[in-house]
Formats: sequence, C-alpha cells, structure tokens
Amino acid sequence: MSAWDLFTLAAVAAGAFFFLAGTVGLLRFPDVFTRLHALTKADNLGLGLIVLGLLPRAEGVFGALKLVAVWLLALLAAATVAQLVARLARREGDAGA
Amino acid sequence: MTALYLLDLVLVPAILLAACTAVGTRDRFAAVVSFIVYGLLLAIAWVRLGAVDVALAEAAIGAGLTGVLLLGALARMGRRADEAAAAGPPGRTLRLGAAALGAAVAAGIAAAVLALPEPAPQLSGAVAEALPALGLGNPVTGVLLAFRGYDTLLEAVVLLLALLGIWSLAPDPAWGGLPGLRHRARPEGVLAWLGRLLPPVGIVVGLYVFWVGADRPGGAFQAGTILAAVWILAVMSALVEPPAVRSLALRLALVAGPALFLAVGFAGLGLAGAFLGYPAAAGWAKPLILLVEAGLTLSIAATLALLVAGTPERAAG
Amino acid sequence: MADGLADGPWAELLVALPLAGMLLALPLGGRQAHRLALLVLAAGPVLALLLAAQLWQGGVVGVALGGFAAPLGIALRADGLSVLMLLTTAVVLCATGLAARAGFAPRPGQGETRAGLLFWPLLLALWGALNAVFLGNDLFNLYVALELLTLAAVPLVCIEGKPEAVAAALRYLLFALLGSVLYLLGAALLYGAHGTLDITLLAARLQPGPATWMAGALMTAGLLAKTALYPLHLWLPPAHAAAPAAASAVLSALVVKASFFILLRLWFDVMPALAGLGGATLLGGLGTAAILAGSLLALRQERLKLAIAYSTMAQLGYLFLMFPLAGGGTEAQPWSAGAWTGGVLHAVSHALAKAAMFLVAGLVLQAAGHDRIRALQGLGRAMPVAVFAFGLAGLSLMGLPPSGGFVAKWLLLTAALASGQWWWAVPMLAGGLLAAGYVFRLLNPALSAGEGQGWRPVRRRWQAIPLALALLSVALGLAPLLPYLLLGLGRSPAAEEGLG
Amino acid sequence: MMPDLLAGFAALVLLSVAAGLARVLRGPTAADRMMAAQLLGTGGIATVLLLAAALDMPAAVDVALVLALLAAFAAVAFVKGASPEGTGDPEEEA
Amino acid sequence: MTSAATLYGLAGAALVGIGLYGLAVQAHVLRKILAFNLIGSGVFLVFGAVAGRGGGAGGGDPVPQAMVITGIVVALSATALAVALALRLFRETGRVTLPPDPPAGARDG
Repeated sequence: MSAWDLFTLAAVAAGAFFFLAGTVGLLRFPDVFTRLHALTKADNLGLGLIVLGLLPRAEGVFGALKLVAVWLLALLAAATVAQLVARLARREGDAGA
Repeated sequence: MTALYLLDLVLVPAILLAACTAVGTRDRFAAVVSFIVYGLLLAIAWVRLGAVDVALAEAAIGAGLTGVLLLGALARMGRRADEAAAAGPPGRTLRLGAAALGAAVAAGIAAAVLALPEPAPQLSGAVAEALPALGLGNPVTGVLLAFRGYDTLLEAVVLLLALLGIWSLAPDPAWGGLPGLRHRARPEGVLAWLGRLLPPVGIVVGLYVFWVGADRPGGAFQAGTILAAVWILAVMSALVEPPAVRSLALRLALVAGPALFLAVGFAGLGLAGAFLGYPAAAGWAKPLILLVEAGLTLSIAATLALLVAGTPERAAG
Repeated sequence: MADGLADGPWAELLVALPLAGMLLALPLGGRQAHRLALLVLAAGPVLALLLAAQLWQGGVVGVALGGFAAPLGIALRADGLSVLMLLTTAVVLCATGLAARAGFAPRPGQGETRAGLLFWPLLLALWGALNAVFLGNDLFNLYVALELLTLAAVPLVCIEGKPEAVAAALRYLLFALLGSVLYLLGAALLYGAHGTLDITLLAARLQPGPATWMAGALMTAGLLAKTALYPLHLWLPPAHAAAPAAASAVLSALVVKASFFILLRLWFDVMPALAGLGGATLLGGLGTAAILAGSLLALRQERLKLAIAYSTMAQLGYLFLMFPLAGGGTEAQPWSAGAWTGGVLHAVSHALAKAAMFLVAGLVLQAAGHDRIRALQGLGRAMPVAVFAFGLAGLSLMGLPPSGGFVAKWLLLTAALASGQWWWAVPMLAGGLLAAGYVFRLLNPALSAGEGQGWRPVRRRWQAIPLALALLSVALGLAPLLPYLLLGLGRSPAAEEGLG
Repeated sequence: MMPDLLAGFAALVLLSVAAGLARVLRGPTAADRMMAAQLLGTGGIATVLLLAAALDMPAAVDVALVLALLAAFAAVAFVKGASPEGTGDPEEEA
Repeated sequence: MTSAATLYGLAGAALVGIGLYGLAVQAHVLRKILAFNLIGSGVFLVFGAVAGRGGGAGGGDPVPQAMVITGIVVALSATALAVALALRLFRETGRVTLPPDPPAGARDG
C-alpha cells in the first residue's frame, strides 16, 4: 500500500465520519434551524474530503477536474437549499405559531 | 470483492424502505420526497450493477424529472385536506387483500428470477461482434441506435405523443399560448442567482454526456434530460418564459430528431439495403449515428422540458 | 413490374409512413394537418394490398430491420393474420378519417384550433402503432408499440375536453399502464430464460419452467387488462362512450384488438403449452362472462354510445372462446383451424361493424345534439341511410346470415360441437339472442313513426361512410373464402393442430 | 485490498445517510424533509464516487456529476413545490 | 456478480409487490401514479438482474440495459401524461381521486 493510498484512506475515512456526524445532527438536534446548521457543514465537508481523497486515483487532469466539479456543484446545491429552506422554515414556523 | 456485499446489504434494504415510505406514508409531500430519494438510491444500484448508462438515465429521469413533475402537480393540487383524506385510511380488508396480492405476485416473480437458467443466455457476444463495424465503443449506444434502432425510433415518437396528449388538455382559448403558470422569483434572490449560474454549467455537462455517448456511457436520452432540466431551472427562476406552443421554431425542434432518424432510416433502404440500416462502407455508420443522436438530443431536450412545463394555460401575449 | 412490387418495402412503409405524417403534421399546423392526414391514410389500403400481394406470391414476409437479423436485431413479420388485420385497420382508419372531417377539419376563415390540429397527428400515430403491433415479431418491440398505441388513444378519448371524458381517459391510462408493465415484466423473464425476445426464435427455444410460466401468466394478465376482458373491463365503457365518435370507432374496432392480437401470438406462436394448465378454459370462462354481462349491460343503457360500448365488451368475449375451442388434447385436432379462423374472422367483422355503429352514433349526435335512445323517434326518416347501416352492422353482431359475424360464429359453433365441448355453444347462442335484443332496442325508436322534430340535416355522403363499413362487414360473410385463404398463410402449427 | 476498503467506506457513507430517511418520514416540517433529502443526495454522490473508484469504473463519475447537477435542480423544485401553486419564491416578502 | 445481480432482481420483485399494494390502496391519483412508477422500476431491476447475470464487464448484456433505458423514457412519458390528466381533472372537478367505478348499467351517462 503506497503513501497515496494511505492518504486516500485517511481522507475518505474523515469524510465518512462527517457524514455520520451530519446524520446524527439531523436526527438528534431539537429544531429545524440547528439541524440545518449541522447538516450543511457536515455533508459538504464530508463530500469535500472524499473528493480530496480520491483525487490521486482520478484518471488524468480531466478526471480530477470532474471530481472537483462534482464537489462544487454539490456545494452550490447545498448553499441554495440552506438559504431557501431557512426562509421556508421561518415562514412555516410563522404559519404554525 | 466481499466488501461490495456489505454495500448491497445497506443499499437493497434502503431501496425497499424508501419504496415502502413512498407508498405508505400519510403525508403526500413526504411520499414524493421519498420517491426522489428512491430514484437516487436506484441510480446507485445501477452503478453497483455496472450499468452506468442506465444509472445516468435513472439519475436524470427517475430522480430528477419524474420527481419534479410529481412535486409540481402536488403543489397545484394542494396539500390541504380533500376527499382522499376525508375518506380516511383505506379499509382493513382492502389493505389485507392488496398486501396479499402484492406478496403473492412478488413471491411468484422472485421464484421465477431464482429459476432463471445458468449460464444466462445473452447477446453480449453478438453485440461485441457487430459493434466494430459501426465504429462505436459503447455497446448500449450500438443497441439503442443501430441493432434496436426501431425501438428507439418508436420511443422518441412515444415521448412526442405524450406531449401532444398534454397539449390536448389545454382550454381552447389558451391554445397556441404558453404552457404552465408564470413563475416568480426575487430578482436579486438566490433563485435568480442559481438560475443564471447553473444553465451554462448544465449545458456543458449535457453536451459532454452526449459527446462521450458513442464510446462510453452517455448518449442522447441522458444528455437531452440534462439540457431539459437546466432549462426548467431557468423557467423556475423566472429568467425565461417557455415558448408558445404555436411557435413554428418550437414545433420544428420537437420533430427534428425523430424526423431525422426516419430520414436516415429511409436512406438506409437505398444505401444499406434495409430500413434503418447504416451503410456498410467503412466510416459511414458512426457519423450518421452521431447525426441522429444530435437531432434526438435536441428534440428530447425540447420535449422533456415542455412535458414538465405542462398544458398551455395562458394565451400568448 | 410484378417483381418490383413483390419486393417493395411495404411492411416498413406501413409503420414509417404514418409516423412521418404525424411528424410533418405538427409544423404544418392546424389549417393543413387534416389534408396531410387524409392523404397519408389513403395510402393505407394500397400499401396493405401490396403487402398482401407480396405474401400471396412469396409466402410469409420477414424483414430484418437495419439488416440486423434476430436475435440481435428486430424483425417485422407479416403472415396471413397480420395482413388481414392490417387491411381491416387501413379500411377502418380511412373511413374514420373521412368521417372525422365533420368534427376536426378547420372551418373556413378560422385559425388553428387545438382539436383541429391535434386530432390528426394522434390518429396517424394510432395507425402507425396498430401497424407496428400487427407487424411486430419482437416481444419488447411490441411493448413499445403498445405504449405508443396507449399514448395515442388516451388523448383521443378526451380531445373534446368534457370533464367526464377526462376521468374516463385517466382511468383508461392507469389500466393500460398497469397492463403494459405486467407485460414488460413477463418479457424480462423470457429474455432471462431464453436470451431473445424474437417470437420465431422463442418458439423454437422455449423450455418450460417456472420463469416461462410466470412470464406467460404476467403477460397474459397484462394483455387482458388492455383488452378489457371481464372482470378487467371497467375502464372500457366510459372511455369508449366519452370519446368523440370517430375516435370511439377506432378504439372499439381496433385498439382493443391490438392487445388481443399479441395474446394470440403469445399463446399460439410462443407458448402453446400454456393451454395445458387449464388456462384456455379459464380464458373461455371469462369470455363467457364477458358475453353475458356485457350484453345484459348493453340492454340496460339509456345512451346510444354507452350501449354500443357495452356491446364491445360482450363481443370481445367471443374472441376468447377461441382458446378452449382451438385447444384440448395432445394430438392434432381437425376443428382447431376452424375455431381459430372463426375467432379471427369475428375480430375483423366486429371491427367493421362496430366502427360503422359508432360513426352512426356520431351522426346521431350531430343531427340530434344528444344520444338518448328514447328521444330518437323518427330518426329513420331523417337519416335513412345511416339507420340502415346501423341495422346491417347489427346483423353482423347478432351473427345472422349472410353477415361476416354469421360465418365467424358458425365456425366457432361447429368447433364447439365437433370437439364435444357443446357447453361453449350456450354463451354463443345466448349472446346472439341478447345482441338481437339490444340492437332492436336501439333501432326501435329510430324506426318508429314519431314526429322527427328539429333534426339537423345530415348529408347523404356522411351517411355513406358507415354504410360502406357495414356493407363490408356483411360482404365478409358472402365471400369468406378470400380471408380464409389469406389466414392460412403462415399460420402457426398450434393454430392448425390445437393448443396444448 | 484498496477496492475492498473503498467499497466498505461506500457502504458506511450510504448507511449513515440512509438513516436520514427517518427524518424524511418524520418531518415534522417540509423543510426538515427537504434537508434530509439533501443529505441523502450528497451522501449518494459520495457513495457513487467511492464505488467508481472501488470498481475502477471512471465512467461512473459522470453519474455523480449528473446527480450533483440535479441536486440543485431538485432543491429548487422542492422549494417551489412547498409554495402555493408551485410557482413562488420563499424570498419574496408575502 | 451473478448472485449480486440476482439479489437486485429479487429486490425488483419486492418492489413490484410494494407498488401493486400502493396502486390498490391509495386513492389519491398522484399516489397511484407514484406507485405505478415503483412497479416500473421494479421491472427494470429484474431486467438489470437478467443483464448482470451474464457477468462480464460493464453491467453484462447491453441489450437488456438498452431496453431499460427505453423503458425509463416510456415510463416518464406515461407519467407526464397521467399527471397532466390528473391536474385537468382537479381543475374541472376539484377531485384528486378517480370517481368511483361507474355503476353497472348506469341509467344515464
């Protein structure tokens, strides 16, 4: 097992840990805003670390760029959801109150 | 690889659980969200099975467009109480009967799947043998565009027919007008921002998926779906309006792909001696297939986008 | 010349031409779509006759599409049964196309209208789908063709935009989708077991086993839902009654026959052994129930179109008597071919007669503005030709000589008695009597001497269209030899010698 | 060795996000359900990437790319779907 | 690979069962459409099992894979039409369920 493999494993393991943490937050935190807070941090970091870990194994520069593009797109989606869902949650909260 | 079975052990129950949730939960919104998650899990399953072409189609269509269609319809039909809820949960007898039926059918199919012969009879060999003559590297594209091109031709027409069916539901005064309702978005808001940012990226990804389709997983249907999705996003961000259905340019875009496919098919009668055939001369088949795929990508993108946009409801200005 | 004709790509054109017309109609727009459609429809009978000539001269027509032979590619195959169905389809569609001008051709000076545009590409697609079904020799391709058929047929049901038609169309769509997904599941299992879905190859390779039996059961169930066999008939009467008359004519005459046709292919060509499991008797029993229930319900309707739609449900029942009558023991049976031919002739004569009846119903709606049977007194004097056509078509439904329906039922009856299964004769005779009952009940007010007040006049040439169809349905009984000979071409061994 | 480990991590990531299905089911608000779906989406993308590496199928990265693109699309559709008539924008002041 | 493909085929069988249950039990039209899609994807998984059982690289037999892609597109077409019909029904009548079965021998349509 080469040093790159060890790097891959370490990064992937860290990424998996963040996913686990995100789920725990989603399931255990008391209200929608704290859940949102936990979630957006966790899953983006998780995916980022996994992408980072897989970079040495990518097929060429183009393959590596694609991996990074995947992460950026996911980041974008998460940011949008965070923003819009927060608004929505506030409105739903208002309506519920 | 034994660890893959670990993945199967997670993935298969998750798929079944998502399916049960989609069917069983009271909350309709939760049901549709479960369904979208279910589509995502299926896409992973197709990757797991090594069928990347199918995974792409499932990711784009199953998880993407179908979910969006259902979400949009749910929003318009209202999540408030209605006669479906008023009727209360389905009766016990019905549920038991339906469960018994479902279980019996599933057991029958499972028995049949388990009884399939070993080694499995298949056409991989025949496809691999005939593929080089077409100049293609992706066997699935070879099957879709050449060996079973007739299926694909009919399928493209099916897609268009669904759109005609949806158009046929328009109120007469709105005929010729714009499909769906007008979307709103705050001009400097996140929606509008995303609507400006994503379409260029999506177009690049769509063209890439189309282009690689000849030699590795990808192709017209997956690419067309991606292009349709980013266009729908632009509509939802209130950046563009869908075209009026009386527009000639739109109608030409809708029929271009299947019409081109038919034309190449007729040309095959003369050039290859068979309807939907490609000339045997070296190097002719691949450009023709790419041409047909390009036309199909355009038409599929236009058709899918308008399928989601819906019935014409607003008279054109 | 004759050689050139015999070698032409008629089978391919029968599928491709309607689709090309459909694609062209959309950019052409609502002012011209009907002209294009009628032009394309007019080519139908010609192409079908050319294919018949090809079959007559060279035997079963097989086409490997794209030059790729099965199992890699998809084959089209035309035997006598296909050609007879294609001919019937071409004739019925020409007639309905002509009749539909009344409702769907643009008025002078009017711009493009919704129905005025969309009806025509939908009709052309429906025709292309029917041809694809009758020519298809690949079970997966037949699935795609069936979906094409469904997606063309459903919008036609509600193209006039009536709310009850929308509900009927949705119910129809859900039934049809369930049917095709079950069919597809069967196809998946068959591919898994045999590595091909080509009907000819499958017939040669078929190994009985759990996968094959399950596939047969699933495909049969799916096709029965699409054919609206009792008790899966619930969608049919509202859909066929709510559709505009020209569409009802095609739906009742042809669309339900398409799934039945695939059922015939499945049972007689692919897996004749299915019958050995009592399946044939079950289908016959369901057919019997359909004949009785459909006829009784037709007798109770107050609306003309609903009554005709319930009669379709009943008449479809006869088709399923083919299965027990053409089957039975283990050795060749002389009556099998008779039963098979009788069933197919029944499908054809019913198609012609039922299309005529629905087109008459359309004229009635046009003249009276409603189709309440009791309020149609004196209609016979207002539109004698149409009422005569309805009567002629009724003869065929009752199975009275000299109609095509008579020959068909006579062949089935003979087979029932010859095979010693006399009990199948009972529903046939009862169904004939009941058909007489509902046809007379429908005709009675029209023939009575009521005061025919306020009918809008209907030109003779519109009335001539259903008359032509009804006359053809009768002529089938006067000259049954030609279709009989045609049907013999390329008939499967199971159809000659019996299932099982 | 390496492929096995990567596949194992794929299973682990999938398992942890699949638990989010409970939040889809339980809610209580639409926002909760959407967030859970979002987590499943991101985790699904990670799973696909790990699988692509484990099975040595670089083409499967394209699936992750499409999923990531459509994640944003689905997010917008979710938010739209939660607004009346499905056409609004939660950022508009109602 | 072979046994994994079979496992997913069995999952497909279960999905068909779950979908049939939903189709029978749920009254809301959109829920019925959703259930139909579950059945459809179950069938596709059976095709996937058929394709994968052959072993080999790239998901095994490409023919069933192509059939699944065709099937996915056809299912989407049908879903879109069904959704449009459901919306039209809702606009016309305010109903989100199909009207009860037509009474046998209804006296007046």
